[in-house]
Amino acid sequence: MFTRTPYECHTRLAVDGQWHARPGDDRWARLIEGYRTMALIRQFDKKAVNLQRTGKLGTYASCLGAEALTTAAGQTLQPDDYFVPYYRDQATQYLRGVRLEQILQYWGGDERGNDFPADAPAVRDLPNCVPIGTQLTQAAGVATKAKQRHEHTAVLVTCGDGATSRGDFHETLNVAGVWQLPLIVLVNNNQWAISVPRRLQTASRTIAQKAEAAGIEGFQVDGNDLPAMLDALDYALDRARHGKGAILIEAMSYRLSDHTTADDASRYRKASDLHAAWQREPVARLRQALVEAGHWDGDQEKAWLEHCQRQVDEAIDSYLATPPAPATDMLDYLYANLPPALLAQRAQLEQRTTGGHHA
Amino acid sequence: MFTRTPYECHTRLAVDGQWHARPGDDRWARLIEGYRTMALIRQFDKKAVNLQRTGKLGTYASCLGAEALTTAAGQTLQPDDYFVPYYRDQATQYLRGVRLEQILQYWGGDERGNDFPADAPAVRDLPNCVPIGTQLTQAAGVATKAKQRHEHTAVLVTCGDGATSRGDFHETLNVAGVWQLPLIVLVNNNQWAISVPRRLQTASRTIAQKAEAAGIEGFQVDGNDLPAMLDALDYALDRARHGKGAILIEAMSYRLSDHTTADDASRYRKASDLHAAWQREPVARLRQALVEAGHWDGDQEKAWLEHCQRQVDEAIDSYLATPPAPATDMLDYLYANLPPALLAQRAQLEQRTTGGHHA
Amino acid sequence: MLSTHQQPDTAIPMNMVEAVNQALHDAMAADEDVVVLGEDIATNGGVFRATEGLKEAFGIRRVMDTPLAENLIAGLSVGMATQGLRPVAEIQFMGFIYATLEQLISHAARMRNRTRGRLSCPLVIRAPFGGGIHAPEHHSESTEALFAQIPGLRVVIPSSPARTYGLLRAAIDCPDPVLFLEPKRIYRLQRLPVARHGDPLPLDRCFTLRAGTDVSLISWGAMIHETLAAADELKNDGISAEVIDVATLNPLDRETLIATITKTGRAVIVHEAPGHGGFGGEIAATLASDALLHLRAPVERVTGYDCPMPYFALEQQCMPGTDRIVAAAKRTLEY
Amino acid sequence: MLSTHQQPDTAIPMNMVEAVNQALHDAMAADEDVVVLGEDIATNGGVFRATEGLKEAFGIRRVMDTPLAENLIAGLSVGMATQGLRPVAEIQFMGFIYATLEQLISHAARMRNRTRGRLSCPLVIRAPFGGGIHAPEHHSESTEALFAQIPGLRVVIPSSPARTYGLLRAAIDCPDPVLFLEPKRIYRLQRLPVARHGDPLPLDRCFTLRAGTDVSLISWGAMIHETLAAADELKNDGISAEVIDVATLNPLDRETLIATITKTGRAVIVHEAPGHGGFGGEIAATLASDALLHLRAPVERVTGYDCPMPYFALEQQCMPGTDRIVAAAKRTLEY
Ligand SMILES: Cc1ncc(C[n+]2csc(CCOP(=O)(O)OP(=O)(O)O)c2C)c(N)n1
Ligand SMILES: Cc1ncc(C[n+]2csc(CCOP(=O)(O)OP(=O)(O)O)c2C)c(N)n1
Ligand SMILES: [Mg+2]
Ligand SMILES: [Mg+2]
Repeated sequence: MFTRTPYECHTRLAVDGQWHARPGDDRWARLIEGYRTMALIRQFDKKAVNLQRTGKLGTYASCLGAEALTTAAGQTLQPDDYFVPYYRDQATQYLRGVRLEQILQYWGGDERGNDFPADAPAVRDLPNCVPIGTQLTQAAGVATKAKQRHEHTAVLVTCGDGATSRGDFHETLNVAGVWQLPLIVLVNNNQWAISVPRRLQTASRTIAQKAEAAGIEGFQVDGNDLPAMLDALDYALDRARHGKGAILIEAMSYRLSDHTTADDASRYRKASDLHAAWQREPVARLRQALVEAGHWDGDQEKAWLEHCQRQVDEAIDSYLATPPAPATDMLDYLYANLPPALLAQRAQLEQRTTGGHHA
Repeated sequence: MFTRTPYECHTRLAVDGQWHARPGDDRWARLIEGYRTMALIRQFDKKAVNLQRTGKLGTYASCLGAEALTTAAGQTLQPDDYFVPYYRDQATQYLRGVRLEQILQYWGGDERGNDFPADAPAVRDLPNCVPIGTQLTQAAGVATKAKQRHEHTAVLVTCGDGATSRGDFHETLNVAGVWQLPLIVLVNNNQWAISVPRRLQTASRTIAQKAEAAGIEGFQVDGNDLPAMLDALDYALDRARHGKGAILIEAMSYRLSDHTTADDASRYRKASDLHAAWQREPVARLRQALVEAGHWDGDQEKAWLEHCQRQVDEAIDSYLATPPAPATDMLDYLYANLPPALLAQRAQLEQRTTGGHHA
Repeated sequence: MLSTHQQPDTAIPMNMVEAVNQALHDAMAADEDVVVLGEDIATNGGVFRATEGLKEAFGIRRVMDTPLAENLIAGLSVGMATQGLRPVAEIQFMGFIYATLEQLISHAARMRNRTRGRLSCPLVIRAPFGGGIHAPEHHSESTEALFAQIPGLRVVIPSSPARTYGLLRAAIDCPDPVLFLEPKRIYRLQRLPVARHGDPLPLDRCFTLRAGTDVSLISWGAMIHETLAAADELKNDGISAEVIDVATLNPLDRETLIATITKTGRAVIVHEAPGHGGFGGEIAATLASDALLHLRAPVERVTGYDCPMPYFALEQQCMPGTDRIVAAAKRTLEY
Repeated sequence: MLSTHQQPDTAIPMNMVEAVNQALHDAMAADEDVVVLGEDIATNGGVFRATEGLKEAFGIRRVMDTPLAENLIAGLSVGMATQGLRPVAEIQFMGFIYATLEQLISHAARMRNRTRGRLSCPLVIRAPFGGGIHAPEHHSESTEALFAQIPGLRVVIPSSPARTYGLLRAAIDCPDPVLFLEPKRIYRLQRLPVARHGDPLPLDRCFTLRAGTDVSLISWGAMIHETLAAADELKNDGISAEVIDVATLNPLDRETLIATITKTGRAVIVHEAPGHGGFGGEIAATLASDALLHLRAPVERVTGYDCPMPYFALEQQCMPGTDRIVAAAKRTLEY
């Protein structure tokens, strides 16, 4: 169905939105849904950056350029699969049922952003992971549980190209191979780890080829190409759910933003590189392809963008209107039951932060 | 000159000591020297195990079965190269100028065993490494220094098959690749990590193929075969010394002993497997080959074994006769200069352990 | 002081490592979510035989030999624990536990907190620790203080077969992550009756092993035995020592510690780890702030010297012996 | 108290991160064995710009962007240090330092000891630490106590530009491994004169920042500033506070600490890290044993709560403020 090799990048859409191979009729609905999500997340992301600039959000990691691969992840995961994200997976989290205001809460310095809704597929997903690579071994643990229980589920874990340098990456692929875990490791190879370019991160020709060390399958796919990503993840997750073992997927993308709002990428990368990368960016490319095939038009675009605007604004309003959590939360959720040793601290904290006594 | 692939094991000697390809005339002296070392170390090892059994040594890790690959390492390293060992490299350490009695001291619980002679090539080598895999990143640091100084030297680091599962292994190969370090990673694949067989350690077909993840060269060689090991290490070290980058070598061997004297391998491995492995063992194989070629005979063997006996006994006598180190050594070598904060402790320790006062 | 509601009729004699093994067997039988993982723990039954027979009894899906990677073992455990399993991981020796710290600090101990209770992390990491068995380098550490300061991570150290069984069962049942450190020097010291199905022991209480009035000897782990021996010697000299087994370093049972000092006015804290930055400091600080007026003498700390545990030829010189404990106790009385 | 033999004529105003940068420049210029490595430190000059300009001045053989792996950074540094280089590694945030612990504990801090002086390990690990800059999760930790208890590892924490410069130069010159923790909240607090080529500062002495007679305020790092502010407030109330910057947690300058308590009889120890198991415990324990008779009130510890640093919306509630320090000082006086 599609080429899967570590050395060649599976692509469906040319950079100008021309189809290498047109999808069947039954595929358009999913692509349109995917496009809608990508457009929504792009708006969300832009507004989140602005919120940070106006002091209403903390440091924020933009997902600009990652819309296709993260949306594909959300579209291909089943509700009972497991998702173990890193911090650029806003689209996937959204599709897993994490509310946009929660994503803002998280970056706004509020742990409640990790308390995903009880009725969402995300309810068992792990929270964002900031220490690079540490989510990988955890995902192997989640997959061990899935296998142990004979579930027909898959675990998807993501990380960046930088993360592949950490030992965790190797330890995870290795155990996934030897235990035949239902684990898919999806690398968002956006070419940069903050200021360090991919070529200074590793001498391997591709990241996909690192699968060889663990004796598992690995292949490369165009991460700016939603249909190609859907191919890849459908294939991989399905295999995992059927007990056929772990796969490493390298999704080729480009970090179109600064690393985070605390970063200034112009210090270390050329404007011309960034400009070239914009030519390959996923949202416009997919829109082109849909328009070209007669499945999307200017009116639909306008209406959808207006909808996105409203939806994002509502999320922002809701985020900004949420009263702060009580300071005592920092102790109350640490242990299942507050140990007696912490009672006095809790009382002090409560008194200091509410300024009064409670019954 | 010799086949180097991750998937086929380079061999020179058949298991019965027949030559696949006979060496040139100028090669025999080195092989005979190698044989002598291998025979010596085998005797040494046996006596060390006995010393442990009679309570005169602590837990000891035997190198039975590792004689060829460790001797080859010692023979191919130049004095100004660097060696970063793990704990089964008695032969290499010996050839680097570590005295046999120091090896006993180390296993006898005395740090002075790591204080290698100032005039030995080993003087800058790292000491034995017990925490599995941690020597690897250090070796990359040593290689960085060698490269930084434009030295024409190589760094050889060893580890076991079990160690390849640790993230350190991956991080080391990766940085060696990207920085083109003069680093050779030699894996003593003796098929076991204590009780865990190689197949439960990793799903990769070979360990050599793990080089692919780092974009460096990797190949497999028969670790029971001294001439094959010499080929491999001559090639690899020479390349490294000439700035041509890092190599992973998987030496196929078998741990003929228990893991250490604290272990009982009969709990987890079949007698028949061990028996089969003895058929491939390196010392007899090389003796066969030398005898066969007319370069060794029964008289030489007898004389050499007697020599070994004397040399080992002398080392043991010297080890047993060494007075214990002063207890204050535990503080005196911790910092370059004893911090004032430790003066009182040192005085207490001195008084308690010598029972008296010093001026 | 703690009364353990154990039924003596079911008590059978066990040493400490047998008590670990029995607790694992019983916990796995009682709850199929309990799984065991580590290096050499399945086929080999663990290098100390703590997991012997588990693979045979519960199969390799619940008793897993892992690849050799401690960071992996920790991460696997975190992942499993967030999804409802109760992993009990063995780290072969405490000297090899440091690679687990990132997962423990940044994830295990925080999972419940950072998800505001959505996920939890009920894992147990077991590791043998301490010196005195003539082991090679890195096999004799006591670095419990590293862990005792991690908020959200419980740190538990037993000192007898019965407490080993009761505390390990409690640790496995506990919804919080627990580091369970086993003083290997006394693994096989003596066989004592252990009630298999008694109540689990509390994870935040000291055990008062001996009541006394003149001086409080406070310790944990293997050092409890030198401490009890010191109490015996002191008794011969007419000095009544109270012996407290701290047993849980986090959370710490400050009440019992303050109560004993309120009574005796004198404290000797004993541990194998170096004094500087050791956990004895936390206890001494607690006494100095919360029981200052009751202190009749400076708090004494009898500890290892401020150096890594020496290779075994010198290790006895580094570890506190009964004589040092007795001398310190007498200093508090002569003050 | 310490007199720093600096020549005011060469002093130029710098903030703390500029002082780090200047010290690195000067150390690299003075000794070609000094190399710098870490993530984003070369081309980008470090995420806090602490290494800015080094690559341009000294080239990529001495200023190395590493692959993203902290354990690797530590191991590389150990290897280099054993062979005569003087690596100064940056860990981007203290929250990502835990992967270095195995190398630091098992190797760096022991290399000299286990080789009986044959090899040594003169590395420096620098890391920004502490809260208060509204950073994401894991970017605001203060886990200095983890490190301060590792025998053989020096732990140094500056609190002003001049001490940053002088202590970092001394750390780089030091033949022992040093963890150098930089309180990032005050990286850019103020520009103060720094004498570039003054004598390096001692690595095992407290700094007495203000002399006083009624109570001793003992702290380190960013908290020094709240502590000085508290001393000001107390002064307004007629209370004379002595302010001690501990600066080096290992080895610890017990003499100065005991001397100040001998004088004032009262101590308030202030740190951002949780109290339980925090380094304040070691200091309080020292005072309780070596200065007991001088204590006129219980030793107070003003610290973060016993939880991980909350995400930034609540972090200010967790960090000790001036008000808590003042209140604690008054409690010691009203005792
Ligand atoms: C263990 C650890 N080290 C360092 C950091 C600081 N840091 C945050 S993101 C980042 C780069 C990550 O690059 P990559 O994995 O490629 O992901 P990307 O941000 O490009 O999506 C670094 C070094 C961290 N968060 N965790
Ligand atoms: C980090 C670490 N974990 C665990 C151990 C305990 N241990 C000692 S040797 C060993 C097996 C090593 O196997 P391998 O790397 O194959 O080397 P071999 O002993 O077979 O030569 C283990 C698990 C250790 N020393 N260090
Ligand atoms: Mg990246
Ligand atoms: Mg092995």
